[in-house]
Amino acid sequence: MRSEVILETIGLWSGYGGKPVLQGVDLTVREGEIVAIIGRNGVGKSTLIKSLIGLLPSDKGSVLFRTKPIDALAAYLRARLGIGYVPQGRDVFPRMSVLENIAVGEAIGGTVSKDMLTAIFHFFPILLERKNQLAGTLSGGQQQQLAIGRVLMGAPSLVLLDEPSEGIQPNIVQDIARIMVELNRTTGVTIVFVEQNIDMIRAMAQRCYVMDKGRVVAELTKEMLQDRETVRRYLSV
Amino acid sequence: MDVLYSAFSLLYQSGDAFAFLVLSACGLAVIFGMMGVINLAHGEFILCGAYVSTSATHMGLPLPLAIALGAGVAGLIGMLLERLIVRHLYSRPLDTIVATWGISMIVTQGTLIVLGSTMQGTGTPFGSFVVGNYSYSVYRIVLMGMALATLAALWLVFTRTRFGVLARATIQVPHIAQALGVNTGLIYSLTFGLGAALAGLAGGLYAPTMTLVPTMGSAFIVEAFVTVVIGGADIFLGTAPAAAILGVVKAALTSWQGQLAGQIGMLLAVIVVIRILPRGISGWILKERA
Amino acid sequence: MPILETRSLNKWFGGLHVTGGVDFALETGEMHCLIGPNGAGKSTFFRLILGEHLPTSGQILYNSHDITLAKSYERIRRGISVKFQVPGIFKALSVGQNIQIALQHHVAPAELDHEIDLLLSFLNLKPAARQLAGNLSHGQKQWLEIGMAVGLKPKLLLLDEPTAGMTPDETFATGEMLQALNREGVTVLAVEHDMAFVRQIAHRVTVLHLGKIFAQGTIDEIVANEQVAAIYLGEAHAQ
Amino acid sequence: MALLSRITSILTLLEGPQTLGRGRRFWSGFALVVAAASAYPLFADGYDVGNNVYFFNWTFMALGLCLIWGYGGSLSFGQTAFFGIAGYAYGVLTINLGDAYGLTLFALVAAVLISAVCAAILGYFLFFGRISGVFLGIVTLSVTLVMERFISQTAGPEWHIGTARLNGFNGMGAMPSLTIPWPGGPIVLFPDVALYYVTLVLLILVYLGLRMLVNSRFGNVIVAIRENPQRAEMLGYDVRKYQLGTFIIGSSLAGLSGVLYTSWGNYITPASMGMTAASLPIVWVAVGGRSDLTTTLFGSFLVLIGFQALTIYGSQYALVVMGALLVLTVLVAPSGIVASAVLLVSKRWMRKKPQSGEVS
Amino acid sequence: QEKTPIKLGVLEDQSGDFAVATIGKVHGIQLATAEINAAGGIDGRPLELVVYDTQSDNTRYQEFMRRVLQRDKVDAVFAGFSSASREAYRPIVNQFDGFAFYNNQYEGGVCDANMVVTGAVPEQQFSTLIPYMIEKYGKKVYTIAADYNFGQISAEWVRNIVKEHGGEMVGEEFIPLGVSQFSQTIQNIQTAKPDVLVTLLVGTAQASYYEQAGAANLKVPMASSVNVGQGYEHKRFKAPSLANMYATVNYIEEVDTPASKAFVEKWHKKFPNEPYINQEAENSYSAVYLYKQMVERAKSTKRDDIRKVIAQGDVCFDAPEGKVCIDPKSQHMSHTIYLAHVGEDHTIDFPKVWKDVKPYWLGDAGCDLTKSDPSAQYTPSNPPVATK
Ligand SMILES: Nc1ncnc2c1ncn2[C@@H]1O[C@H](COP(=O)(O)OP(=O)(O)OP(=O)(O)O)[C@@H](O)[C@H]1O
Ligand SMILES: Nc1ncnc2c1ncn2[C@@H]1O[C@H](COP(=O)(O)OP(=O)(O)OP(=O)(O)O)[C@@H](O)[C@H]1O
Ligand SMILES: [Mg+2]
Ligand SMILES: [Mg+2]
Repeated sequence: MRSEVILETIGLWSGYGGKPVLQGVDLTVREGEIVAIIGRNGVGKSTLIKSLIGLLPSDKGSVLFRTKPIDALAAYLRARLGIGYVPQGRDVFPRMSVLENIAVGEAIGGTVSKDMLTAIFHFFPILLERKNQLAGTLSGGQQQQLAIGRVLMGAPSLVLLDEPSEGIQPNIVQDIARIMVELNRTTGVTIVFVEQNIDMIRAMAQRCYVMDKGRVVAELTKEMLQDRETVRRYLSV
Repeated sequence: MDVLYSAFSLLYQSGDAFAFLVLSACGLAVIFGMMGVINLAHGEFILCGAYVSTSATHMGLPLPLAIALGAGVAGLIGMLLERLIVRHLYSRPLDTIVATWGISMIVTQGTLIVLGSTMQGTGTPFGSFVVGNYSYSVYRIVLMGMALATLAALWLVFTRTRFGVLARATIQVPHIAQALGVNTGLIYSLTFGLGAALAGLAGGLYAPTMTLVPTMGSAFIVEAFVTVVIGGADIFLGTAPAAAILGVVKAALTSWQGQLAGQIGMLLAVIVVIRILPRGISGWILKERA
Repeated sequence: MPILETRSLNKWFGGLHVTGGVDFALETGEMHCLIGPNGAGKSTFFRLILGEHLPTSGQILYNSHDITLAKSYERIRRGISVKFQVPGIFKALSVGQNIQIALQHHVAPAELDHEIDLLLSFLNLKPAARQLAGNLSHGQKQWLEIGMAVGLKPKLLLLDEPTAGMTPDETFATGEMLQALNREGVTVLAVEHDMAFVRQIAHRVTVLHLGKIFAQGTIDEIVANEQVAAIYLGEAHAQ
Repeated sequence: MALLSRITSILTLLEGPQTLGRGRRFWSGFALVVAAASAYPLFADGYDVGNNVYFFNWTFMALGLCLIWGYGGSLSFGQTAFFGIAGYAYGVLTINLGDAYGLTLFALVAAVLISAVCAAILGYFLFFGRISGVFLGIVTLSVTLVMERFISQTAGPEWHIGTARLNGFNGMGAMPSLTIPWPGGPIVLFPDVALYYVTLVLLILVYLGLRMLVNSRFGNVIVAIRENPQRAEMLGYDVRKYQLGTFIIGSSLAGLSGVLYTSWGNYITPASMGMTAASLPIVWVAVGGRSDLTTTLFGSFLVLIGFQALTIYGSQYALVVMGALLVLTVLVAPSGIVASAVLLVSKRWMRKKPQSGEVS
Repeated sequence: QEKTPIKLGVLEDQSGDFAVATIGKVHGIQLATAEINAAGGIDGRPLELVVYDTQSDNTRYQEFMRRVLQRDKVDAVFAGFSSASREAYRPIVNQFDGFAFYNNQYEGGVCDANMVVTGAVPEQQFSTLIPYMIEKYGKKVYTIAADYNFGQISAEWVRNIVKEHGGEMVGEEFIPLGVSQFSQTIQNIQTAKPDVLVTLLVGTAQASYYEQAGAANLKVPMASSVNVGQGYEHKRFKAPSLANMYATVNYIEEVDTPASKAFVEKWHKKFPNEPYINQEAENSYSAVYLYKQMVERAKSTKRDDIRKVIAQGDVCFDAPEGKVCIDPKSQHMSHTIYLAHVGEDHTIDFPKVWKDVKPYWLGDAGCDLTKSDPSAQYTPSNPPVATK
């Protein structure tokens, strides 16, 4: 199955205040794939994700979405192309209710479907239970679920997840992995996620890029992902 | 009958103070409450509304249209200033104090240079009416009505429209809102513009009743700040009750001990309320609700 | 003798009963893990111990002193220290200064620089010593906060998800560090969702669910508990 | 020996992570500036000397605000309240006590203490009530406005303390200048060379003292509280006490400004506590660069001189230009003009080994 | 060969709150200076003005008073609108032994040899106004006054004069500066039902009173010593909000004498955009001519020499308002006081004129600058202790 390339970076450089963090990242993601990005703390995984969504301007190189360069687009325009983003550290809107948080997510697609809301509440029942609580007072794991639910509301075609399992209880980690895989199968959504949790990587990823010092240093195939020890080794490159 | 008359008089006085506080504060509440920007140029947006509407009236525009025009122009100028200046300062809210202070100086003195030291008033429309021993101005009743209407309109905008949700999201975590597809730049401009337009509206509404000079904005600004502080960050939960409470306090103290007592009483109320409710009335309501 | 004890500790948020009469005892010198579903009330339990929230009812004893109403900083001075779930660091200060502020309590000025160096190399943050803490990556911030908590030389160390965002190897290293501290006499209470880590360090595990103690025991007992599997661990761990 | 090492360890606090400038180059620059300032009256005319004393007077208030706001992170809009309290206290005391026997110096100390006590009372309510951020600014603003309104209406003869009439809006005058008792007849400190040196020495002492304060453990803690009060508390510091301490010190410096100003012009007015006056310290500090004592000091000085010069030469456009400068500064030099200039220059110096992202 | 110029410092508020009433003062000085210079200066020496904008800010007065005296070394200074600004600069004038003209109506009482006051004082305006009003409209008087020295001391004068003339105070209310909303005050006045309302409102915010009272149909005859003559409210507000206002002024541009008409004409020729020529503008204009005369007669610009001339008691000038003279005891000025009456359409007529009204109070109370210089400000409730 060789489908269209949905996301591609060519020699991407980016960083903060003149200090380069990404130093020529090349990667390619095809429509409908689930790709993991792994690497130690501080190698630039989050920086990469932020450059993809456009919160960080790229200094050199290029980001292509469906073969069109999107470097010049502001983040909100990229989002409107159908790219969803779940940040590391959740960043829910603290003084807004759960429902209102989810409502903001609608901005991406523009078309609001009641079904999607029902689906989200089905995946994450706690959100329904707490729908009027201020998001800032949710527990850490609840916030993470909200952040994921929020992004799904816009029915994106590509989702960028930055450490989605962080702070989530084990069985829900498994649930999230299952949900994402199921969504991927049913809606064809492409998923790129940064992760440290071996089980989550193995449960979700079809392919995996390994980063070190701002570069992609290895790529793990589906077969290599079968082996827990291999993944473990690469996680600590 | 006398009881009714004095009840009406108390209602009228409190309502009058209430209207002044609400109309002064709304624009500030939007800009400060929503965006966290301390806008020291608030008074100058009021000035803008007042001058534009008065000039328009002099040119023959009917008063309601002239006032709307004043609000509109103030709003547009607000959006412009947001684009040019305020936009760059959201990450440093306290620096906005300096920037807006600068804007305020430019506008006040610029008005003096360009338009002279004063502008001729248009006179208050609608005449007066008598209840019991007192005669009252009809226009003040209109002002009270406008204060209520403004509150209602704002409430609708911020709770019943998508704009309200997106505006609050943008202000709380701007980069995430952006990454979720919200045109945060536009939202900021619109919110700031709305605040400025509300200030302009206050200016337009009060212009017929006041001296028109380049420094007239300062007559509003203390009251506006006090109301917003007592109200807390949320406009509807805060500003309206704060204005109501302060209106009564002020009217009562003024009729009892004169204007100075009214003024000082109001400022002391700030300190007392803040001591009891550090996050204002709305902070208290929200906490109770959560 | 327990270093920390709570007696029917209750906390309500409005109509939400978040901590429901918790009777909990932490033995001195113990390494104890607190696990439980999201929203079980683990972080809230920590905040109660630290005085960030005051309990609706109940008592907290530390070394047999009643500290239920003590101010947070008083509790810290008695020897408690904490790493929060969301990293709390001094963003606009350098990494070195962050550590300094934690150390200056009890380290003589002459030794301060040396001690800071030691701790930083231990945290793998030496190269970032002069960088602003706010510019660290998420994982590095976690390390820094652990460093500050450890730097206080506490008797009781509270850690809320210390290894979130760490790779398995780093997680393991963190575990070893904690074990070393524990050998020096530090009591550790950690909230974690990473069972490998829990298995590595915990002498005892407490499961919190809906604000109440749901189960308590060794990690093997807990993992074997089907109810815990149902509410929390899911199938992967229920071997 | 122990004493010596004690002293050196205190002196090392003169530089540290919380202050810009260290090492030989900085201190020789400092010595140069001090020398130039000391030599200045030899070359300048009486007007310039007196005028500079006037500028010096305000910088204490700016330094105080720099401490409270820049270092402590609490925006106080109420420096002028303490300025006014101390100014009036000085007036009341000296009018009643006279200027013999160094009583004006006693009045100076007493007036500053009075403002410190007032700051302690207000600060207690603020910080122990956990008010912070913008609200702190607005409450302190309200306080100074209340003071202004109140004093403004004390015109009547019933408003007097001893023989000193408060005199309402018109302001209180006729208090003696600071006077140093001297064997050959007391030295009256008119805005002149003598006062220049006294004020300069005070300024240098306060500046160096504050440098040591912010680089001390206390300083570390107050910047930590600015960054993250919760974390600071969780490191065992009583946040409120540190905030209160900072507030008292900063406000007393405003008080010192108030006394010096009152003595300088033999006059104090409620307008010194009004809205405009209250905003000015914030403007000075923000424009200079609030994150550092040195930039604040030079920045305030520059703004004061610049605004006065503009008023002299700018005719009716002065206020417009001032406003535009403020806006531009905030936009172009976010950390203040002086701080930005220093950074720019030091970048030039450091070009060989670029170290962006690090704090110097 | 040019003779060295005589330098005059001018410190007036050309921006900020007070600008409305004070820009004209600078123009008045400039007009007089231009005329004098065109006519050959003072003893052949041209006048040179050093003008600073004090921005309605007391501290600017302090800065610039030092500057004009110490740096610019001016021979005399023309300075100040608000009493606070005068009090701010007075210690500095004293310290440098300067010579300052305060060309402004005020609450009175400044007994200071370094000062000449050309503005009107309460006794000049109230001893004329109040009896007239009581006689014409009735005995019940209500005062609203700005809540500061000027307002309070003026109100005290009103109170005393009302009592002297058998009137009765039925209310007195002080309004903080900057207050712009008057509903409650209007109602209080309606409750008291006065025959005469004395309005001593200061500043642009307080002037809003008239519009609001008009809108509430409050029709009590009004009397004022500040309004109309200073802030020309009748020009700025739409008729008829100031209708039936009586103000005692020592000059306004409507004064209908040949001298005044000529004055207004030459003024507008030089400053075509001037919104209004108020009494302070005229005072400032006259002050320059008075200074010219003093210097010419003293043949010196030294203050001591000039004061010897003043002490002769005949320094007078035919001002646009009529003849004015400096009183040697208090160094204040006599005035022609016009009773200006504002009509329904805001036109002005003058039902009464008092000639040569003296600033008597200070001298009577014991201030005699020819003998001693206390450099103080007194009030009726705090008079000078008579010189021994
Ligand atoms: N805002 C910032 N300003 C300056 N430098 C930054 C900033 N954010 C991150 N960095 C630096 O960029 C590098 C990469 O950070 P990034 O957040 O991308 O790491 P990461 O791979 O996501 O790590 P983690 O697993 O800890 O989240 C780090 O060295 C970090 O110090
Ligand atoms: N201030 C508050 N107001 C209202 N509800 C709150 C507040 N703080 C916490 N809660 C609620 O209390 C419950 C417990 O939260 P807590 O943060 O203690 O959970 P946790 O066990 O730490 O979960 P996680 O593993 O997800 O971090 C949650 O349901 C949360 O929504
Ligand atoms: Mg990351
Ligand atoms: Mg938690």
